[in-house]
Amino acid sequence: EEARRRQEREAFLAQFSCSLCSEVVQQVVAEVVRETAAAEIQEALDEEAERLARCSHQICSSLIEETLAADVAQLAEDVLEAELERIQKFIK
Amino acid sequence: MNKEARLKASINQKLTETGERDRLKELLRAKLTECGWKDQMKAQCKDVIKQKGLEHVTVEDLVVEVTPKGRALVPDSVKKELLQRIRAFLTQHAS
Amino acid sequence: MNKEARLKASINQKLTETGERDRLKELLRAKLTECGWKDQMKAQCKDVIKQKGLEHVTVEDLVVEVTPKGRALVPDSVKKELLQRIRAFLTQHAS
Repeated sequence: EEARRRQEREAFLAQFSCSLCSEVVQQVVAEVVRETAAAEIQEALDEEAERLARCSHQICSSLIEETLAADVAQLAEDVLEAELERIQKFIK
Repeated sequence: MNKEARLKASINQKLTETGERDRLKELLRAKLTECGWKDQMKAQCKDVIKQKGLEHVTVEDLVVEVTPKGRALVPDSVKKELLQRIRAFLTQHAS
Repeated sequence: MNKEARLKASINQKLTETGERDRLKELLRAKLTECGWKDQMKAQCKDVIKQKGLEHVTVEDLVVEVTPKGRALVPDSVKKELLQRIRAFLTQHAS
Protein backbone atom coordinates (compact mmCIF):
# COMPACT_ATOMS: atom_id res chain seq x y z
CA GLU A 1 0.00 0.00 0.00
CA GLU A 2 2.81 2.33 0.99
CA ALA A 3 4.67 1.56 -2.24
CA ARG A 4 1.53 2.25 -4.28
CA ARG A 5 0.99 5.58 -2.53
CA ARG A 6 4.62 6.54 -3.11
CA GLN A 7 4.29 5.63 -6.77
CA GLU A 8 1.09 7.69 -7.11
CA ARG A 9 2.74 10.63 -5.41
CA GLU A 10 5.74 10.39 -7.72
CA ALA A 11 3.49 10.26 -10.77
CA PHE A 12 1.53 13.27 -9.50
CA LEU A 13 4.70 15.27 -8.83
CA ALA A 14 6.10 14.43 -12.27
CA GLN A 15 2.88 15.47 -14.01
CA PHE A 16 2.44 18.60 -11.89
CA SER A 17 6.08 19.63 -12.42
CA CYS A 18 5.58 19.36 -16.16
CA SER A 19 2.41 21.42 -16.13
CA LEU A 20 4.02 24.05 -13.86
CA CYS A 21 7.05 24.16 -16.11
CA SER A 22 4.91 24.62 -19.18
CA GLU A 23 2.86 27.30 -17.39
CA VAL A 24 5.99 29.26 -16.42
CA VAL A 25 7.39 28.95 -19.95
CA GLN A 26 4.11 30.19 -21.48
CA GLN A 27 3.93 33.11 -19.06
CA VAL A 28 7.53 34.20 -19.56
CA VAL A 29 7.38 33.78 -23.34
CA ALA A 30 4.19 35.88 -23.45
CA GLU A 31 5.70 38.58 -21.22
CA VAL A 32 9.04 38.76 -23.01
CA VAL A 33 7.47 38.70 -26.48
CA ARG A 34 5.13 41.56 -25.53
CA GLU A 35 7.99 43.59 -24.01
CA THR A 36 10.19 42.94 -27.04
CA ALA A 37 7.40 43.81 -29.47
CA ALA A 38 6.68 47.10 -27.68
CA ALA A 39 10.39 47.95 -27.49
CA GLU A 40 10.97 47.14 -31.17
CA ILE A 41 8.00 49.23 -32.29
CA GLN A 42 9.18 52.12 -30.11
CA GLU A 43 12.72 51.78 -31.47
CA ALA A 44 11.42 51.78 -35.04
CA LEU A 45 9.27 54.84 -34.28
CA ASP A 46 12.24 56.65 -32.73
CA GLU A 47 14.45 55.80 -35.72
CA GLU A 48 11.74 57.02 -38.09
CA ALA A 49 11.39 60.28 -36.16
CA GLU A 50 15.17 60.79 -36.17
CA ARG A 51 15.33 60.06 -39.89
CA LEU A 52 12.54 62.53 -40.55
CA ALA A 53 14.23 65.18 -38.41
CA ARG A 54 17.55 64.69 -40.25
CA CYS A 55 15.83 64.85 -43.65
CA SER A 56 13.93 68.01 -42.64
CA HIS A 57 17.19 69.66 -41.58
CA GLN A 58 18.94 68.67 -44.81
CA ILE A 59 16.02 69.84 -46.94
CA CYS A 60 15.86 73.11 -45.02
CA SER A 61 19.60 73.67 -45.53
CA SER A 62 19.42 72.88 -49.23
CA LEU A 63 16.43 75.22 -49.69
CA ILE A 64 18.41 78.00 -48.02
CA GLU A 65 21.44 77.22 -50.21
CA GLU A 66 19.39 77.20 -53.43
CA THR A 67 17.70 80.47 -52.53
CA LEU A 68 20.94 82.13 -51.47
CA ALA A 69 22.74 80.99 -54.60
CA ALA A 70 20.08 82.53 -56.82
CA ASP A 71 19.57 85.68 -54.75
CA VAL A 72 23.23 86.45 -54.10
CA ALA A 73 23.97 86.15 -57.82
CA GLN A 74 21.07 88.47 -58.65
CA LEU A 75 22.11 90.92 -55.93
CA ALA A 76 25.72 90.95 -57.07
CA GLU A 77 24.65 91.58 -60.63
CA ASP A 78 22.28 94.41 -59.61
CA VAL A 79 24.85 96.10 -57.37
CA LEU A 80 27.59 95.85 -59.98
CA GLU A 81 25.30 97.21 -62.67
CA ALA A 82 24.20 100.08 -60.42
CA GLU A 83 27.78 100.93 -59.57
CA LEU A 84 28.74 100.91 -63.26
CA GLU A 85 25.82 103.19 -64.10
CA ARG A 86 26.79 105.50 -61.27
CA ILE A 87 30.37 105.73 -62.51
CA GLN A 88 29.24 106.24 -66.11
CA LYS A 89 26.95 109.09 -65.04
CA PHE A 90 29.80 110.55 -63.01
CA ILE A 91 32.18 110.38 -66.01
CA LYS A 92 29.61 112.05 -68.30
CA MET B 1 -11.68 19.68 -3.18
CA ASN B 2 -9.86 16.34 -3.60
CA LYS B 3 -6.40 15.57 -2.27
CA GLU B 4 -4.58 16.34 -5.53
CA ALA B 5 -6.34 19.66 -5.98
CA ARG B 6 -5.52 20.61 -2.38
CA LEU B 7 -1.90 19.67 -2.90
CA LYS B 8 -1.71 21.69 -6.10
CA ALA B 9 -3.24 24.70 -4.41
CA SER B 10 -0.85 24.38 -1.50
CA ILE B 11 2.21 24.09 -3.79
CA ASN B 12 1.07 27.07 -5.84
CA GLN B 13 0.67 29.08 -2.65
CA LYS B 14 4.16 28.09 -1.51
CA LEU B 15 5.63 28.95 -4.91
CA THR B 16 4.20 32.42 -4.58
CA GLU B 17 4.82 32.97 -0.86
CA THR B 18 8.44 31.86 -0.98
CA GLY B 19 9.12 33.99 -4.07
CA GLU B 20 10.10 30.85 -5.98
CA ARG B 21 7.64 31.54 -8.81
CA ASP B 22 9.31 34.90 -9.46
CA ARG B 23 12.77 33.36 -9.18
CA LEU B 24 11.81 30.65 -11.69
CA LYS B 25 10.58 33.29 -14.10
CA GLU B 26 13.74 35.33 -13.63
CA LEU B 27 15.88 32.25 -14.17
CA LEU B 28 14.01 31.47 -17.36
CA ARG B 29 14.33 35.06 -18.59
CA ALA B 30 18.08 34.98 -17.91
CA LYS B 31 18.47 31.66 -19.71
CA LEU B 32 16.45 32.88 -22.69
CA THR B 33 18.65 35.94 -22.99
CA GLU B 34 21.83 33.91 -22.53
CA CYS B 35 20.96 31.34 -25.21
CA GLY B 36 20.13 33.97 -27.82
CA TRP B 37 16.38 33.35 -27.81
CA LYS B 38 15.65 36.99 -26.96
CA ASP B 39 17.78 38.19 -29.86
CA GLN B 40 15.86 35.82 -32.11
CA MET B 41 12.61 37.40 -30.88
CA LYS B 42 13.97 40.87 -31.58
CA ALA B 43 14.95 39.79 -35.08
CA GLN B 44 11.49 38.25 -35.64
CA CYS B 45 9.82 41.50 -34.54
CA LYS B 46 12.09 43.53 -36.82
CA ASP B 47 11.25 41.22 -39.74
CA VAL B 48 7.51 41.60 -39.23
CA ILE B 49 7.82 45.40 -38.92
CA LYS B 50 9.87 45.43 -42.12
CA GLN B 51 7.43 43.19 -44.00
CA LYS B 52 4.23 44.95 -42.93
CA GLY B 53 5.58 48.49 -42.61
CA LEU B 54 5.76 50.35 -39.31
CA GLU B 55 2.54 52.23 -39.93
CA HIS B 56 0.58 49.00 -40.42
CA VAL B 57 1.80 47.15 -37.35
CA THR B 58 0.71 47.22 -33.69
CA VAL B 59 2.22 45.60 -30.60
CA GLU B 60 -0.72 43.19 -30.65
CA ASP B 61 0.01 42.17 -34.28
CA LEU B 62 3.63 41.45 -33.36
CA VAL B 63 2.59 39.44 -30.28
CA VAL B 64 0.18 37.32 -32.36
CA GLU B 65 2.77 36.77 -35.07
CA VAL B 66 5.84 36.13 -32.95
CA THR B 67 4.53 34.23 -29.90
CA PRO B 68 4.11 30.83 -31.63
CA LYS B 69 7.67 31.08 -32.96
CA GLY B 70 8.83 32.16 -29.52
CA ARG B 71 7.27 29.12 -27.90
CA ALA B 72 8.75 26.77 -30.47
CA LEU B 73 12.21 28.26 -30.15
CA VAL B 74 12.62 27.81 -26.37
CA PRO B 75 15.50 25.30 -26.23
CA ASP B 76 14.78 21.90 -24.68
CA SER B 77 17.85 22.28 -22.47
CA VAL B 78 16.33 25.42 -20.92
CA LYS B 79 12.99 23.70 -20.34
CA LYS B 80 14.81 20.74 -18.82
CA GLU B 81 16.72 22.93 -16.38
CA LEU B 82 13.53 24.70 -15.35
CA LEU B 83 11.75 21.39 -14.89
CA GLN B 84 14.53 20.08 -12.68
CA ARG B 85 14.34 23.14 -10.49
CA ILE B 86 10.55 22.82 -10.21
CA ARG B 87 10.85 19.14 -9.36
CA ALA B 88 13.38 19.92 -6.65
CA PHE B 89 11.06 22.53 -5.16
CA LEU B 90 8.08 20.21 -5.29
CA THR B 91 9.96 17.33 -3.70
CA GLN B 92 11.04 19.67 -0.93
CA HIS B 93 7.65 21.25 -0.34
CA ALA B 94 5.06 18.64 -1.29
CA SER B 95 4.39 17.24 2.12
CA MET C 1 19.16 53.82 -52.30
CA ASN C 2 18.88 53.53 -48.53
CA LYS C 3 15.82 54.28 -46.40
CA GLU C 4 16.90 57.83 -45.58
CA ALA C 5 17.73 58.72 -49.17
CA ARG C 6 14.36 57.32 -50.31
CA LEU C 7 12.57 59.35 -47.64
CA LYS C 8 14.38 62.50 -48.67
CA ALA C 9 13.63 61.93 -52.34
CA SER C 10 9.95 61.36 -51.57
CA ILE C 11 9.72 64.52 -49.43
CA ASN C 12 11.45 66.56 -52.11
CA GLN C 13 9.06 65.19 -54.72
CA LYS C 14 6.03 66.14 -52.60
CA LEU C 15 7.44 69.59 -51.91
CA THR C 16 7.86 70.19 -55.62
CA GLU C 17 4.57 68.63 -56.75
CA THR C 18 2.49 70.61 -54.27
CA GLY C 19 4.29 73.87 -55.01
CA GLU C 20 5.41 74.05 -51.39
CA ARG C 21 9.08 74.28 -52.40
CA ASP C 22 8.43 77.53 -54.26
CA ARG C 23 6.27 78.86 -51.43
CA LEU C 24 9.04 78.08 -48.93
CA LYS C 25 11.60 79.88 -51.07
CA GLU C 26 9.31 82.88 -51.33
CA LEU C 27 8.78 82.86 -47.58
CA LEU C 28 12.55 82.75 -47.08
CA ARG C 29 13.06 85.65 -49.49
CA ALA C 30 10.41 87.72 -47.74
CA LYS C 31 11.95 87.00 -44.34
CA LEU C 32 15.44 87.87 -45.58
CA THR C 33 14.24 91.18 -46.94
CA GLU C 34 12.25 91.89 -43.77
CA CYS C 35 15.19 91.24 -41.44
CA GLY C 36 17.58 93.45 -43.39
CA TRP C 37 19.67 90.62 -44.81
CA LYS C 38 19.30 91.90 -48.35
CA ASP C 39 20.51 95.38 -47.37
CA GLN C 40 23.48 93.89 -45.54
CA MET C 41 24.36 91.86 -48.62
CA LYS C 42 24.16 94.91 -50.88
CA ALA C 43 26.50 96.71 -48.52
CA GLN C 44 28.88 93.73 -48.57
CA CYS C 45 28.91 93.79 -52.39
CA LYS C 46 29.63 97.52 -52.39
CA ASP C 47 32.49 97.01 -49.92
CA VAL C 48 34.08 94.37 -52.12
CA ILE C 49 33.74 96.61 -55.19
CA LYS C 50 35.29 99.48 -53.24
CA GLN C 51 38.18 97.33 -52.00
CA LYS C 52 39.02 95.68 -55.31
CA GLY C 53 38.07 98.46 -57.67
CA LEU C 54 35.12 98.34 -60.05
CA GLU C 55 37.24 97.49 -63.06
CA HIS C 56 38.68 94.39 -61.35
CA VAL C 57 35.43 92.84 -60.14
CA THR C 58 33.08 90.43 -61.89
CA VAL C 59 29.68 89.12 -60.76
CA GLU C 60 31.37 85.78 -60.14
CA ASP C 61 33.99 87.39 -57.87
CA LEU C 62 31.27 89.08 -55.87
CA VAL C 63 29.29 85.85 -55.52
CA VAL C 64 32.34 83.93 -54.31
CA GLU C 65 33.27 86.68 -51.87
CA VAL C 66 29.90 87.44 -50.31
CA THR C 67 28.16 84.04 -50.29
CA PRO C 68 29.84 82.76 -47.09
CA LYS C 69 28.88 86.01 -45.34
CA GLY C 70 25.36 85.70 -46.73
CA ARG C 71 25.07 82.21 -45.33
CA ALA C 72 26.31 83.31 -41.92
CA LEU C 73 23.94 86.27 -41.86
CA VAL C 74 20.74 84.22 -42.28
CA PRO C 75 19.18 84.63 -38.82
CA ASP C 76 18.59 81.47 -36.79
CA SER C 77 14.98 82.56 -36.26
CA VAL C 78 14.44 82.47 -40.04
CA LYS C 79 16.03 79.02 -40.35
CA LYS C 80 13.88 77.84 -37.45
CA GLU C 81 10.69 79.16 -39.01
CA LEU C 82 11.51 77.48 -42.31
CA LEU C 83 12.23 74.20 -40.56
CA GLN C 84 8.97 74.40 -38.63
CA ARG C 85 7.08 74.97 -41.83
CA ILE C 86 8.78 71.96 -43.46
CA ARG C 87 7.87 69.84 -40.41
CA ALA C 88 4.27 71.04 -40.53
CA PHE C 89 4.14 70.11 -44.22
CA LEU C 90 5.51 66.66 -43.42
CA THR C 91 2.99 66.12 -40.63
CA GLN C 92 0.20 67.13 -42.98
CA HIS C 93 1.43 64.87 -45.77
CA ALA C 94 2.61 61.94 -43.64
CA SER C 95 1.73 58.65 -45.30
